[in-house]
This record gives sequence, C-alpha cells and structure tokens, in this order.
Amino acid sequence: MEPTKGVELWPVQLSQHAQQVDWVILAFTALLVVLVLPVFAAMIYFAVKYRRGSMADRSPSASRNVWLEASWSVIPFLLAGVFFAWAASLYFDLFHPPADSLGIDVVAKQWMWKFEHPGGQREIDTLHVPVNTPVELTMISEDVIHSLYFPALRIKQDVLPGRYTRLWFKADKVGEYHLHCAEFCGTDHARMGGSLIVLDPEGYQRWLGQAGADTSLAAAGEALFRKYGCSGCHGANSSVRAPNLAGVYGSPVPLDGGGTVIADERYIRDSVLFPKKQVAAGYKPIMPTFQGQVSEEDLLKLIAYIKSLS
Amino acid sequence: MTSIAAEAAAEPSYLKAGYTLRSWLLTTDHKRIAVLYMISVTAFFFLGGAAAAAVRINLITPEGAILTADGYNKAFTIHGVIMVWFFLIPSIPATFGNFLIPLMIGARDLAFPRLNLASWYILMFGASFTMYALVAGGVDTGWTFYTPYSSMFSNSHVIAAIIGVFISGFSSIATGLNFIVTIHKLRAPGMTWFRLPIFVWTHYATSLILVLATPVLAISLILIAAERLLGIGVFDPALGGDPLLFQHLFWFYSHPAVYIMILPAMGVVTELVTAFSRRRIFGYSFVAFSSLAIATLGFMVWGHHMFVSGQSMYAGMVFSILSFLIAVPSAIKVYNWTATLYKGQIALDTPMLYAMGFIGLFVVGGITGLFVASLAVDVHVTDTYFVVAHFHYIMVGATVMGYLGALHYWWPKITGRMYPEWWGRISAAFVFFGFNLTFFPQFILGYLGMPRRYFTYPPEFQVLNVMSSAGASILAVAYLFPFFYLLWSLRYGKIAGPNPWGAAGLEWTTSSPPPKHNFPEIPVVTAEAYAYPVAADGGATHHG
Amino acid sequence: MAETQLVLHEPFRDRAQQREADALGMWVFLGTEAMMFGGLFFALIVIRVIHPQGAQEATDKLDMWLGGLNSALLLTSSLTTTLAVTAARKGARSITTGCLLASAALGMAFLCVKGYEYYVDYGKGLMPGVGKPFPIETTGAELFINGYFVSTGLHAIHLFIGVCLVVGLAGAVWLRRVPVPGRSIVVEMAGRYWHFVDMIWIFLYPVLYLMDRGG
Amino acid sequence: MAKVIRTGDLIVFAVLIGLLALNMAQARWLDLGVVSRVVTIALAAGQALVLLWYFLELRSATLLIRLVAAAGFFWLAVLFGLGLNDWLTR
Repeated sequence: MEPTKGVELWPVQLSQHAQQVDWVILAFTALLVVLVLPVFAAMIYFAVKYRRGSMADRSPSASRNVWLEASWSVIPFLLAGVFFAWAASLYFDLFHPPADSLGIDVVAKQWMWKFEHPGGQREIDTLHVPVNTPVELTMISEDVIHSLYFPALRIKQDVLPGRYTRLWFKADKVGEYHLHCAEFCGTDHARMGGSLIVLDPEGYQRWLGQAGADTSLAAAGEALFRKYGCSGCHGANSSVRAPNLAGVYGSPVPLDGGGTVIADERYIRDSVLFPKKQVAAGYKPIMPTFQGQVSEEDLLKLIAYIKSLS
Repeated sequence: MTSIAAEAAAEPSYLKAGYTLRSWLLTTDHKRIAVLYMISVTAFFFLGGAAAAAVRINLITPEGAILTADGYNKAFTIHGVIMVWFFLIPSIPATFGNFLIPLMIGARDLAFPRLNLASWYILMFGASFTMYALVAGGVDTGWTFYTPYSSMFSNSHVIAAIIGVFISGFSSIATGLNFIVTIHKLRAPGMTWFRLPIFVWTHYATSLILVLATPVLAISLILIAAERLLGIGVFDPALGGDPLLFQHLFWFYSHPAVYIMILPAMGVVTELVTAFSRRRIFGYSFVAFSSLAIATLGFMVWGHHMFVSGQSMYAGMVFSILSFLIAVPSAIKVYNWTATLYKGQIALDTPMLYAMGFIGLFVVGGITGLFVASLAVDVHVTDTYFVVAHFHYIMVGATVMGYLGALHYWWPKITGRMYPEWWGRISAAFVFFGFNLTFFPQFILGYLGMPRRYFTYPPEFQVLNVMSSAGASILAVAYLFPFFYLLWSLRYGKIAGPNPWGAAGLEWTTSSPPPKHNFPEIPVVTAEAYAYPVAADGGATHHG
Repeated sequence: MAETQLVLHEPFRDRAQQREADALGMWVFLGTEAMMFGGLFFALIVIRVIHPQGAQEATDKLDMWLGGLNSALLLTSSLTTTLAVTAARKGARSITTGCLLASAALGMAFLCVKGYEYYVDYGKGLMPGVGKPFPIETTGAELFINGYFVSTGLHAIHLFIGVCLVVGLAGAVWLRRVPVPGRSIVVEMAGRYWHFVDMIWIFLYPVLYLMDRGG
Repeated sequence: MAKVIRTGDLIVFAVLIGLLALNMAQARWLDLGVVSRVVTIALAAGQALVLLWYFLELRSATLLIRLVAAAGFFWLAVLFGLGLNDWLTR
C-alpha cells in the first residue's frame, strides 16, 4: 500500500476504463508517429541533399497532382476519426453509470473533500471503496469550482457550486492511490487531495464498521426533515396541501404550467432552495425557500431520505 | 534593384528621420511604432520569464523550494497574464506585422497611422494597470479568471489585472482593424491577393480573430468586474447563475487567441522556408486559404476546454469533432513547408534553424492537441501538466521560435546590420534543446497525473520536475544570448545592404533600414510571390 | 478629423482610396461592437433558457411602455440622422446642423427616460445592492435584472458617447470646421455609429422587455 | 429642408415604427407560447435588416462592406449556436 517512490513511467491502471484510455493514447501515438516520422525524415533528408552548393538534381519535377496533395490531409483525418469515435464512446460511458452502483456523496470546499457513505460514514480527503464494485459519486461544491481527479482511474470531473455533477468508476485493484483537486481553487489548491483506498469486500465492510456512523444518511435525513419543518407540510397528516414525497424520487412530476420533470437529485435540491422554480402541478407555490439555511451536506442527507421513501 | 535602393538612399532611413525622444514617442511611422512594440514586448517577455523562473525554481522540491502557496499562485498567474496578453498576442503581429505589412504590399504606411500609435499607447496604459496589480500584491486567479473564484472569492488584485487586460484588448482591436483595412485598400498596383506573401495572408486571418474575438473577452471581463465590484451577479451560483456561462464566453475568445499567436508565426515560417530554400511555396493557394480556414474553425472549438466542466455530453462531442477538423489545414501547412524544401537551395542560417525548429515543435504541439481533443483522453489529461506541455509547445515552442526566426531574418532590414551568425546558430540550438528538456518531461508528468497549478506535489514526480527546471535554466540563458548579441550588432554588426539573403519580396527591394516612406515611389508589382528561379543550375550560388 | 477637405492622409494615394478605407474601418469597428454586445445577448438568452420562469417574472417588472417610447425615440433619431447625412451631401450646412442637433436631443430624451426608468426600478427594489430588497423570489429573476442593468447601462454609455460626438460634429459643421459637402464623409461615419447604437437597442428592447412576457 | 426629406426615408421610418408597434402588440396581447420568442426575435431582426439596408446604406455599399456586415452575423451565429447547444442538450 506504499505509494510508489522514484520514477514511474506509466501510471497504474486501476480500471478497465483506464486500460482503454491508455490503449487509445498508445494506438493514436503509433498512428501519428507513422504519419509524422516520414515528414521529419524528409525534412532532414532534403536539408542535407539540397543544401546550397550541393550538386543534387534540381530539374523540374512532373506536374502536380492536387488530389494527391489533398489526400495527404484527408486520409490521416479519416484515420483520426476512428480515434475520435473510440474516445467519444469511452466518454459516453462515463455519463452512464450502472444501475447497481454504490452511491457516495461528495461535498467539496476550500480546501477539503468530504465523502459521505450511504450508511452515514463520513471521511475527509480519503475515500474508501470496495474493489470490483461500481461506485457513483454525486458531487457538489460549497464555494468555488473544484475538480475531483483520480489519475489511476484516468477520470476527473469538475465539481460545481449550485449543481450536482457525477463521476463513476469500478476499481479493480486493491491498494492506495492519489486523488487530487484538478481545478485551481485558491491558496491551498495543491494540498486539496488525499487518497483513494480500494479495499476487498470484507475489508470494506470492516472499515464501514470501524468508521463509526451512528445513523445512516437516510436516517439523518429523516431527522433533518423534521428539524427543518418539512414534515409539517409534506407529512402524511398535514393540514397544508403539499405533495406527498413517498415514491416521488425517480418518477416524473407534472409541473404547474405544463411539462414534466424527473424528480432526480437536482430537482429535489432546487425544490428546497428555489421552491418557485418548478412547482408541481396542482399545488400552490407556498413553500418558503431554504436557501442559506440548509448546508450542502444536509441537502444530500435530505435527498437520501427522500430516495429511501421510494 | 540596385538603382531603386540607390534612389531610396536619397531619403534618410526611418531611423535617422529624427533623434529626439519626441520623434519616437509621437511618431506615426509604422516602422518606428514596430520598434516601440518590440522594445515593450521584449521587456514583458523577460518579466513574464522571471515569473516562470520563480515557478520552475519552486518546483525543484516537492514541498516547494522558495515560494509560499500564495506566492506561487501569484507567480504562475502573472506569468500567464503577461505572456498571453502582453507578449504573445502583440508579439509577431504588432512588431513584425506592423513593420512588414506595408513594406510587403508596397504601401507607405498602415491605413490609420495615428490609430496605430494609439494602439501602442493603449497597450502601455493597459499594462500599467496589470503592473499595478503586480506591485500592489499580485493576483492569484490564474490567467483564465474562472468565476466564481475570480468574482467572489479571491482576495487579490483581480480588478486591476482585469482592467489592464480589458484595455489592452482595445490595442488588439485597433491593430487588427488597421491591418484589415490596410491589406484591403493599400496594396500597390499589381499586388493582387494571390501575389501577397503568405505572411500577409496569415496576418489577415489573425486580424479577423483580433477584431471578432477580443470584444467577447471584453464583455466577459466587464461582467466579472460588475460582479466583483458592484455586486451585479451575472454568474453568481447563489442567484442561479451558471459559472459555465463565463467559461463559454472566455474560451470563445481564448481559444481563437491561440491562433492569434500561432498564425503569424506560420506566416513567418513560410517566408523563412521559401527564402532559405530559394523556392516558391509549394501549393500557395492551399497555404493561403488554410490560414483563413484555421481562423474560422478556431471559433468553433472552444468547448474542448470544457469536457470535464459539467458541459453537456453532446456539446462535448460536437466540439471534439470540430477540433479534429482543425488538424486538416494545419497538416496542409506542414506538408507544404516540407515539400517546399524539395529541390531547393537550402541554407541552414539562423532564421532557417528557427523555422525548422518551429515545424518540429509545432508538429509535436499539434499532435498532442489531437490527444487533448479526444474526449476520454482529455478527461484524464486536462488540467494536468500534459496540457501545460501541449500549449507550451504551441505558444512557446512554435510561436517564440517563429518570433526569434523573424527577429534574425528581418534584423538587417530593421537595423541595417547583420547579427553574428555563429552566435545565432549556437543560441538557436540551445533554445531548441532547452525547450525540449523543459517541456517534454511535462507530458510524462501530466500523464502520470500531476495536476497543473500545484506548488507542492507528490515526491515521485520530483525527478521529472528537476529535469524540467534544468531545461528551463538552459532556455533562460539561450533567450538571453540573442538579447546581448543583437544589441552588440547594432554598433558592430556588418552593414547589411538592401537584400542580404537574396530573398524575394518587396521589403527587400528598398534599402536597409528603409526610408521613412518605405519606397521612393510606389512599386508596381508584376511578379508572383516568391519569384525564385524555378530550376536552378546545380545550385552554385551560395551567398557570401 | 480636424484636417480640411484638401488634406490627403499620409498613406493614401488618392481620395477615393482614403474614403473607402475610412468606410471599411468604420464597418469593421461596428463589427467589433456587435461582437461585444453579442456576448451580452448570449448571456441574456442563456439566463432565459435556464430560468424561464424567473426571467419571465423579471420581464413583467419592466415597463414595456417606457421601453417602447425609448425605441420610438431612437428610431426617430435615426431618421433625423439620415436626413443629416443627406443634407451634408447636398451641402446644406444649417439643415445638417439642425438635424444632427435633433438626433442629439432625441438621444438625450432617451437617456432621460432611461434615467427615470432606473429611478422607478430603484423604487421597486430591482437595483442590485441598493434600495429595497429584491422583490422576486423565483430563481433567475435577479440574475436577469442584473443582466438588464449591465446591458442597458452599456448601451446608455454608447449612446452618451454618440450624443457627445454628434453635438461636437454639429458645432464643427456649423463653424465650417467640417465643411459640407466636402467632408460629408465625417457626418456619414458619425451616422453609421448612431444607427448602430440604435440597432443594438432594436434587439435589446425585445430581448429584455417583450420576450416571454406574461399576460 | 424639403430637398433633404426623401419619401423613401419616411417610408423606411414608418416601417420601422410599424414593426415596433407590431412587436409590442404581440407581446402585450397575443399569447403565442413558445412561438412568441421566435416571433419577437424575427420582428426585431426585420427592423435591424431594414435599418442596415436603408439607413446604414448597405443597399449601395460595396460587396466587401456587405461581407463585413454579414461576417458579424455569421460569427454571432457561431457563438449562439454552439454555445446554446450546451444548455439545450444538458
């Protein structure tokens, strides 16, 4: 588990995605070297052969062929198109996590990473995950733009204030690896990093036990649901007419004024902070805003609770 | 040719048209303004270089050798701001473009000489704000000024820096406008579009970018200033604003800005390759139109800076494929330069060494550009040293090589004196070697996962960082050589004569340095560009 | 532009060439201005796209009648500017002066209406940072209003520069410092700028006041 | 005064004011839904084109100057098209 010392010439491949990215860059490099070396060789050869004063043959050559000239550019471009498609399909996969992913919440702030596991375990700057399990991170920033970067997984994603972004991976080797902030975020940007610790399944369970969480995220969210008075209106026996939140997560919500929206994390977050933005059809826009009162971490707990209702 | 030069000698050269400071500071002669620009951008280059030196020294040890975290952040920011806006953007266009475009098209001056002088003053005025930000305590946002850090969180002198950049933008706009009008309206009789040197074509394309992109930078800087200074939040996430809006506006300028830096250098290299192989450029119209293609496509790819920013996946794909397209006109240029060498009369004088160096480094920079345009690869390497290395291959490797090549090639025209050839070749070799030692290790560092803008880093990256810093020290010395021997040559250099290289082009038909009005009378052009003899006789015409 | 009609500027070979160069330079300059305001329009449209509801409620707070009045004032000033150009070309010195002053007066009227509107906005609490708290809770509304202030403010600055320019030019024409028809190109160039500032408002008005207006 | 007032200019002015009135009317009294955005911009663009063509004299301008004007619109279209593509496909 010691981080490598000395000169490394190739970074660890911690996932299938990492292997694929490495293949793209290696194959692409090979193609480009094949295309470029003749050009360099020709340059040097010409510079020597046709140096001023040399007796090389300089009689005018045969007529030009425009199509041949154009093909020099077009054929490499079409070949490069293959690499565009390959890299794009890998990029596409990054946006489509498996349905059974383990969800972990990430809150970034100057200059630390806070991770929250579904069971309520919290850690700072270190992320423990089980091996061979897809993990999906739901990330948000409390201040400026950060970027969560795992070199060994060849992935990074900017973490924005005001909006959730996502990142998913499936690490396939046990060990300890770097994680960094990759988007400049102020004084201690360079220190805003830590470790990704990949554990075998038993080790992960053991760690979850030791990490000492009293309550799961959803349970903590339920407590907050009462504390902030949400239950007063959204509760089952409430006299105020507000939408019942059971089963709402992941389902389409018809909106006042037409249209529907899928009730995902973004929608729930916006409904708490900006309740008048997208009002559910058939309800009055009476909910007050909780902007400035609920922290990003509490919001994630509330979302976990609402998720648990479905 | 000699008779024209003799007639031109009747009028004093532009250098002798007046000796007072006033005659320089109030001049409207494009050649004198070019010299003013040259002196200023040289000063900015060494200032930005000093900041780079601080950065590289600091990175010798993993914990940061000399600077605090804040000090380091300010050093790389000021390095970026000065190098981008006060060196690279004005470098070739405002010095060599200014000096040469009227000479190359057979005009007496640029279309708006007073606007030209004003643009230099505007640049100096803008620079004074940015310098103020520097001495008042620095600015730490990075040259990209990303919101909300720049608008709501940074405690440094963001406003002064932004005002400086904003003002200098008007200098760019004025220069671009002047070039466009000049190239359209002041070409000598017979100087048709397809007789223009490629240098003029690339400057035309550059000017298009200057006038179309710079205003968008201006507005995005105004919006930051309004948010930071007046509390008029337009990007503020707390109000529902989207920080990505700033990034879109910023890169709409800043990606094309890279082509402001590289296109003029491509023009220079075309002149050098033709002059030192005594050949017409291979595929003139391809090379000419590829400049316009690069300028136009350059506006359609900005989103490739934002693949991991939270931009829509589909937008990412569109920007990626458009970025691949730019490889086509770039490749055309490289192939055609190489083909121009074929059956030429090649002399490896200093300018040609820089030109060949340019081609090599540009190819490496361009190819790594294809890597970072590939979506999944970019996800890994963006915001790492891989990207730092990539854009330094383009912006320093290629553009500064082009600038130095131009400086040596046209030095006899500008000053009337030759530089010392031996020193020129030695320093060209040192620049090439130092540059590669500095920046090649950074590709590896980046792929290994070292993020950029880090003042401290994991210890396993130290060896590569030390290599890079060692290369930087060689590069620093190599950049100082020309500074000294060119100054030396002003007094002791060999007298150049009108056309020391035996080159084609109108600028070589007038005396060196040219008279105040460039030509004794407006030339009438009857020859194609690069009118070198097509088939030479075994090439026994080595110049002295 | 203090030279008289007889002076040919340094780099030009003849007056036709100089005239064409001036015209082209002016158009390129207008192109840069269009790109700058284009960035602002882009920001406003993006706000409308991401916060349709907030932007609509913000739009409803703006007075489309005052804005419409301003549109009419500027369009009228464009007419008087066109008349000034025609008059200058025909050498009608006093009419040129009069029309230019009329344009400037209409421009000033626009600025006064705009100032009054800002005062009303201030009263409603729309102005960022001062006055009453912002009246609309819906997300995006404040963002949109902020965009409104930046864009109308920048336009007002441009118009103010235009007014100064046109007043100065009117004086110069009257005093024969800019003789007409000899140097009518100067009037023409000033007119181009004026029309352009009008054109920015032609787009600003609907984008700010009319689009998505609630019933 | 009479010799500088040309009927053409007055007609152009009337068209400009007419388009303005039309735009205000549709915004105030017509509820066109999503189409209204297109209509609003189309009417404004109509005004701008009339202004460019007549008052800014593109009608009698050289091809080069028309190209400059068109270039401005082309590059703005690039900004809007590729830029909005992000928000519309998120």
